[in-house]
Amino acid sequence: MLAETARKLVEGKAKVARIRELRRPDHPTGFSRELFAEMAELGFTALSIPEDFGGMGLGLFDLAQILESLGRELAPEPVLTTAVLGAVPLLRGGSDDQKQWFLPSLAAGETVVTLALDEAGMRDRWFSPKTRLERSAEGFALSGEKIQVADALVADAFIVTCESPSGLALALVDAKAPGVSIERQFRVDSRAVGIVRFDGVAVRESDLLQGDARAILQETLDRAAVALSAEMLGAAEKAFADTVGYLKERVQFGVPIGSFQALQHRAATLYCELQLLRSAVMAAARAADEAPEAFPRLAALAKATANETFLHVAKEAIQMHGGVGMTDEFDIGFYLKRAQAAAVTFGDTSHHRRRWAELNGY
Amino acid sequence: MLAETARKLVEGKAKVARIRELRRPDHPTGFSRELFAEMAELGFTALSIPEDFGGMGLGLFDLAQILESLGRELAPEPVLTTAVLGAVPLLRGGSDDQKQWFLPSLAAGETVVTLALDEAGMRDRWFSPKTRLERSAEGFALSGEKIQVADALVADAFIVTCESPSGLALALVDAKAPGVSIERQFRVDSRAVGIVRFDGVAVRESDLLQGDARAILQETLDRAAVALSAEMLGAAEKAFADTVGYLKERVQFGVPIGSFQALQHRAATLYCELQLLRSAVMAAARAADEAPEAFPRLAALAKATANETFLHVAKEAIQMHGGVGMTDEFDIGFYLKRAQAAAVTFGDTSHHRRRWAELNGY
Amino acid sequence: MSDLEAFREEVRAFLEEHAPKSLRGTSPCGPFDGYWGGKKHPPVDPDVLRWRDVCYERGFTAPTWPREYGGAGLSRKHAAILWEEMRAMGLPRPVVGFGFAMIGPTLLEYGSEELKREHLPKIARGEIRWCQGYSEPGAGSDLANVQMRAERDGDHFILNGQKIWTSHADKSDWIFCLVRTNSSAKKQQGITFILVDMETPGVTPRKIDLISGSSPFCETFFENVRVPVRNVVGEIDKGWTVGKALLAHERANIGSSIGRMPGSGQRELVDRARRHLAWSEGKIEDAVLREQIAELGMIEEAFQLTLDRVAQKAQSGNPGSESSILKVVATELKQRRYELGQAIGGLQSLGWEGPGFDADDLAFTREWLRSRANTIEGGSSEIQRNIIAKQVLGLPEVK
Amino acid sequence: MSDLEAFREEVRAFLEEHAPKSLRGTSPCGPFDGYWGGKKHPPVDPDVLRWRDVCYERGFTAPTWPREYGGAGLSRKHAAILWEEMRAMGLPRPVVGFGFAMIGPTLLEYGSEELKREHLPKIARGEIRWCQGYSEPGAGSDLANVQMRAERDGDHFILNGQKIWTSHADKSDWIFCLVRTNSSAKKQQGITFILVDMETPGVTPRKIDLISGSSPFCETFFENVRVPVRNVVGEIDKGWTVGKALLAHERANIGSSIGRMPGSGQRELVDRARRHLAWSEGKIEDAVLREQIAELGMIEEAFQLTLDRVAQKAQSGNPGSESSILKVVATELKQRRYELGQAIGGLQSLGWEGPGFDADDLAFTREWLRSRANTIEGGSSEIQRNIIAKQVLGLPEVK
Repeated sequence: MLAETARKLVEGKAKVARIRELRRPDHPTGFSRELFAEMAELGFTALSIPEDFGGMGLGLFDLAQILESLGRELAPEPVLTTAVLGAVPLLRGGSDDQKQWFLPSLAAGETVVTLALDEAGMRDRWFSPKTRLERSAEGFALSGEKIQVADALVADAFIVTCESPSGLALALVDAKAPGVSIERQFRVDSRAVGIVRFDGVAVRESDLLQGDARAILQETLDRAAVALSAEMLGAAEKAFADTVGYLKERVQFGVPIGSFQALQHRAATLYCELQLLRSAVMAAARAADEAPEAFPRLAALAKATANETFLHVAKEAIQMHGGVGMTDEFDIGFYLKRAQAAAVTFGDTSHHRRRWAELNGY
Repeated sequence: MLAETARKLVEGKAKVARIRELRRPDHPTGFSRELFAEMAELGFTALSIPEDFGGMGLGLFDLAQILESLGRELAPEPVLTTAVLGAVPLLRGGSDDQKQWFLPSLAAGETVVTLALDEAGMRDRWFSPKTRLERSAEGFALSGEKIQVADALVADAFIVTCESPSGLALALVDAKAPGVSIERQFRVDSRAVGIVRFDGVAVRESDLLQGDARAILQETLDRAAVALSAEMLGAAEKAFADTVGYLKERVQFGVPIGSFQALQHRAATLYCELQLLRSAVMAAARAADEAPEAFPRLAALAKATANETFLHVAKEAIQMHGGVGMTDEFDIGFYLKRAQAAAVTFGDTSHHRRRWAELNGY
Repeated sequence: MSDLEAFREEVRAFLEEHAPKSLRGTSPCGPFDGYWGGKKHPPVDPDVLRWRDVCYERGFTAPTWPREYGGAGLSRKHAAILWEEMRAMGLPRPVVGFGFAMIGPTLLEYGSEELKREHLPKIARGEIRWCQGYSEPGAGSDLANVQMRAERDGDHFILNGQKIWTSHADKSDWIFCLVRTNSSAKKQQGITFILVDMETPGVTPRKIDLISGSSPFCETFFENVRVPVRNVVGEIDKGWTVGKALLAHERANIGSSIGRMPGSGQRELVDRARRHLAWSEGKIEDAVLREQIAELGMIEEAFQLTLDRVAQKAQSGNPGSESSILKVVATELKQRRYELGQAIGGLQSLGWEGPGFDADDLAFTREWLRSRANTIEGGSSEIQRNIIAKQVLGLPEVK
Repeated sequence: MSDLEAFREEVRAFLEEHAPKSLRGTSPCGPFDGYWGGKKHPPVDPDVLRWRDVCYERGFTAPTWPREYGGAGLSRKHAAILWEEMRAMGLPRPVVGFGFAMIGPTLLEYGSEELKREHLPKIARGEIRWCQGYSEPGAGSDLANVQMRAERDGDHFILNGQKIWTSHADKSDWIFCLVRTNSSAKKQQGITFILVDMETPGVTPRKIDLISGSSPFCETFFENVRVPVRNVVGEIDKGWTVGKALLAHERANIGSSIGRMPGSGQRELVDRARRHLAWSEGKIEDAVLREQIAELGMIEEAFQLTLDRVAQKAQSGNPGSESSILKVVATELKQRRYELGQAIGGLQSLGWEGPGFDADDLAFTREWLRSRANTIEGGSSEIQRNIIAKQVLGLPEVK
């Protein structure tokens, strides 16, 4: 139901073509505030937050379907950011105060909390950040630089992975705190990510998430990987559908190019890959809610499959569109750009294969 | 010239179909003694042995062309064995006596000397054999077990890689020496390889090859890899040519199946790969004679390319032949079997890629 | 308690009481693992026959078939529970074979009442073993290019020609064939689907050796074979419709038979890696091979999840074009798995027989070779991709 | 001393004396790296013009062309020595561009004496820059589907229509076009190859942005453009023959321009690995990426060896169907190389502009995207595979 609503919403108001507007360097957010408000009103941000905190108490399976719909048109509104990168660590490690403060307003789409995760040269060594949390007179001081932080420009607070005297820690830092500076980055997929610098930012003990930071981070990453995979599934399916449509309509040598067997076989191969991807994403999302012991393995499966399939589809989509597919006037190129960006976010294929091997005991 | 002669010889007397005869468990040698004698008479075994020792003094480039011709019909006669596995270590490390004794008769095709190289579980760690050469009253005693030794059944002597008190050594051992036992193995490609066991075989100091054993072994392996690549090139080209012929002649749905674009494109891809393989093999063989500094790198290139291309061609050849390609009555299956065997002999693809990376400084 | 839960209880009680102890834990309960039946079957363990009999009694050898034909009249969901419970106890299906997977469902859909009554109970009891007479030497993927002639002679047809890839023809009692009854009609027309008793004079099967060695395949020759007209399934000259429906059953079986053992392909590769590769700290040292195993392991899992998804979607009805997707993915995955297994095995992957190779390696070599046929038989990958392109994606006919 | 050796000495002496010091060591001497000439060229370093002049004097800007058209009348072997020696000194070719690579050779083969005398010397001196008017929006790979009309009006044609992918049209002085002079004839007939001065009223180029950003490509619109009939190359209505010959020159250039710098692709990947990956003991730690670099490095080397082999085989004559092989391999290799480079770059591979990305990464992103066009432009990989299948392998026409 909600997924259908989401699909209608993006098809009505958020076709991929709007990226040409959103990507302009002077665009303040890189997404549409109005549309995000509408999404929040429809419940997209509240969906997976417990009812106690003003949410709808549904699981990742339902969220994944929303994200899949948004992914079809590459909608950059920060639904994944708030519902996963912000909400999951808070739900798992937030104090009662933090939960009460943040979760209802995340659910309402009024606040954006994001994860300040990646660092230059870090690759997938997320559990060994260079960002340091050191003892200071008032508690702690946080110093370091995070890159490509999702929705950094609009974030109200960051959950920052850092190395504390007692190991990995997750610090919740207000975006306006003294010592925090944010710089917009321009990425190939036009998502408005940013560099976030922490220069001796004061952090209190109570700002740190509680519990096993490694476990919280791992679960956040797994859920983020599956959520992103769902977005990628939608995007890959849409790029494929557009390409099949083009194959039927584009005439060369007097026939639709879709009548060429070499292209037919390649399209059939992509279709098979998309079926496997859909199965993997749905199973992983469902496992998050119902089969926690299988979830990490299935998360690796979903993301690795999404990486490979979306990139393959996007490359073939351009090739099958021919010259026009290469022009900025056509939309299909946006899918290739997004495929690459998504493929290296929350773990590339190699990362997830290694993790899969480890979880399967070899 | 000689290559042309070799091609005519195999096409006239040694079509691949004879493997059904040679593979019988009671066949004494696994190849044709008569044909090998004829090959020797034509100079195939003498070709790359220096004139001082009764050879023709030509290089690997010329030998490669002979082997390519033999490869087209998967001829198993021990030309590569004598001209490379036997002759190269003797030329590089043999004493004057050993050279005088063996090389002229290798050139004449009267003697077979082979390399006892591989051991169970060794994979490509050829420089760390488990076969041991230990001091004894009379000199040394050799103990160990070698597997899949090429032409073990007909060998007059073995060059055995072994670990001596002073490191890697190459021992020349008479096949009839007490303590040597040979057992035939039955391999998928019907080549008559064997297990050779050394049970405290007496070895004199003068039986050991002189000089840097590692360097001699490496050069032998590089040359063997290129020689085998040449054989694989011929085999792959023949399997491909047979397949293209079949595509033209086999009619389904009322048209030759070669008119289906999906098959055309795959055939075109194979053809491109074969062009690269030919270039790599020719360049490597030429470098052995003319550019020793480039040779190891090019040897890795030739073998890795041969492994990938021959297997790819052989698999597609079966697929394009359809059901009949799977029957033992058709010859095309022999190429797949040989492709797999050749691909894991003298270094698989991964081995040569790692070696290439190392030689290129990364 | 729902009806399904009640049925599960009932099945458990039945199995607990009747399943021979000696058969428990011996089998994955797949549609082709177990007792194939037929008159030429060599003597078997009496427990196998006892198991067959108790199941047949309850209609459990062919649970979805109507009771009057030897089945139990169960829904697909009920049948799934039955197989699940047998699998949980490691029991084989009581009888297996092409009778259940192919000709049975086809007879139910297209057969005359007479044919159903004659053949279905014998299949259900494993009395009669069936094989398939579709392919011909000149036809290959072009299955409709049927050349085997059937000429009318009163209430008989006289069959002349040759079928190929007739699996287990040498062990079968009956064969279902596509034959040409009208050669002036267009290709797909003029084909008739007919059942032939292999004891009829003039039917001669001959075994085919494959590149992987001996095989269940045969060529079957037909020389003036007299077959009653009443053995036709569906209408004369309209057999292609019947034949195609059966193909969809075949494809679905090929796809699902590969997916029956979750993770088993990956386990096999990891076992092989354990025997042939260096490990350290619980990991395969060779990072390249390790990631390649993971890559295929993931495809396998995604494929199995797809099987589940298709099964849920299609709880009723015939397998559709999904079967083409499953067939392509399953067979190409299997080939890649054997190729990787060969790479892991190194020189030990080359064994054909005799000394220096262990039994696992020898079997693996043969299976590697055999796997090359998977993308050819049962409709080649090329044919399946044509079907997907046209029937699923709606791409236009090749001009 | 052989004639060739003597020529090499002569070239060395010439270069030593005349090549401006400031240009030495600056360029790989490729057919598209250097001074493109033309009337719209922005002002350049006077040394570039001096270098052009001394070379033109000797016929060395277009060494294989006959002397009377501004060349030196050298054989291909002699010309190869000239380029080799320039490359050895890191000198750019004195003038580069489509005039040399495409229209020049085509005029030599098909042009009237008048056209040769008019155009070739200007190309050789870099006075006039050329662009290509082949593709049209509706045509794509079906190049012969030319819709742009040319109607006869006395001794002129009136051109109306649109060309696309006219690289550098905005910087060019002349354009060579395929136009339709007869629309009742079959597709490949009725096409005429004609030369158009871009200053003629009614010719309007417009730049095209690609997914990789701004590009040299343009659309070029023709509205009632009057072109003298004497500008036709070859015969009226027989331009497809001329056009195809030119395509073979284009393909050969695309293939060989990628192969000009042995090992450069691998070096670029290794450099990228040096900046983005962990190393230990002189090796890339990630064994998977390391083998992937080696895999592509090997294809690159084998491709370069193939280029050499083709060059040796075809010392004379036009590039044949080999060019299709080279084009497919070179462009697909290049795409894989950029894909691998992106995998090596990780998050740093996503830079478009601005902070957080260095110049190398930003350029790499654009080149990665740009590389997707390589298998489309200049005859797509699909078209090249059709050519290989039919012309090299002799497979039958698709029915």
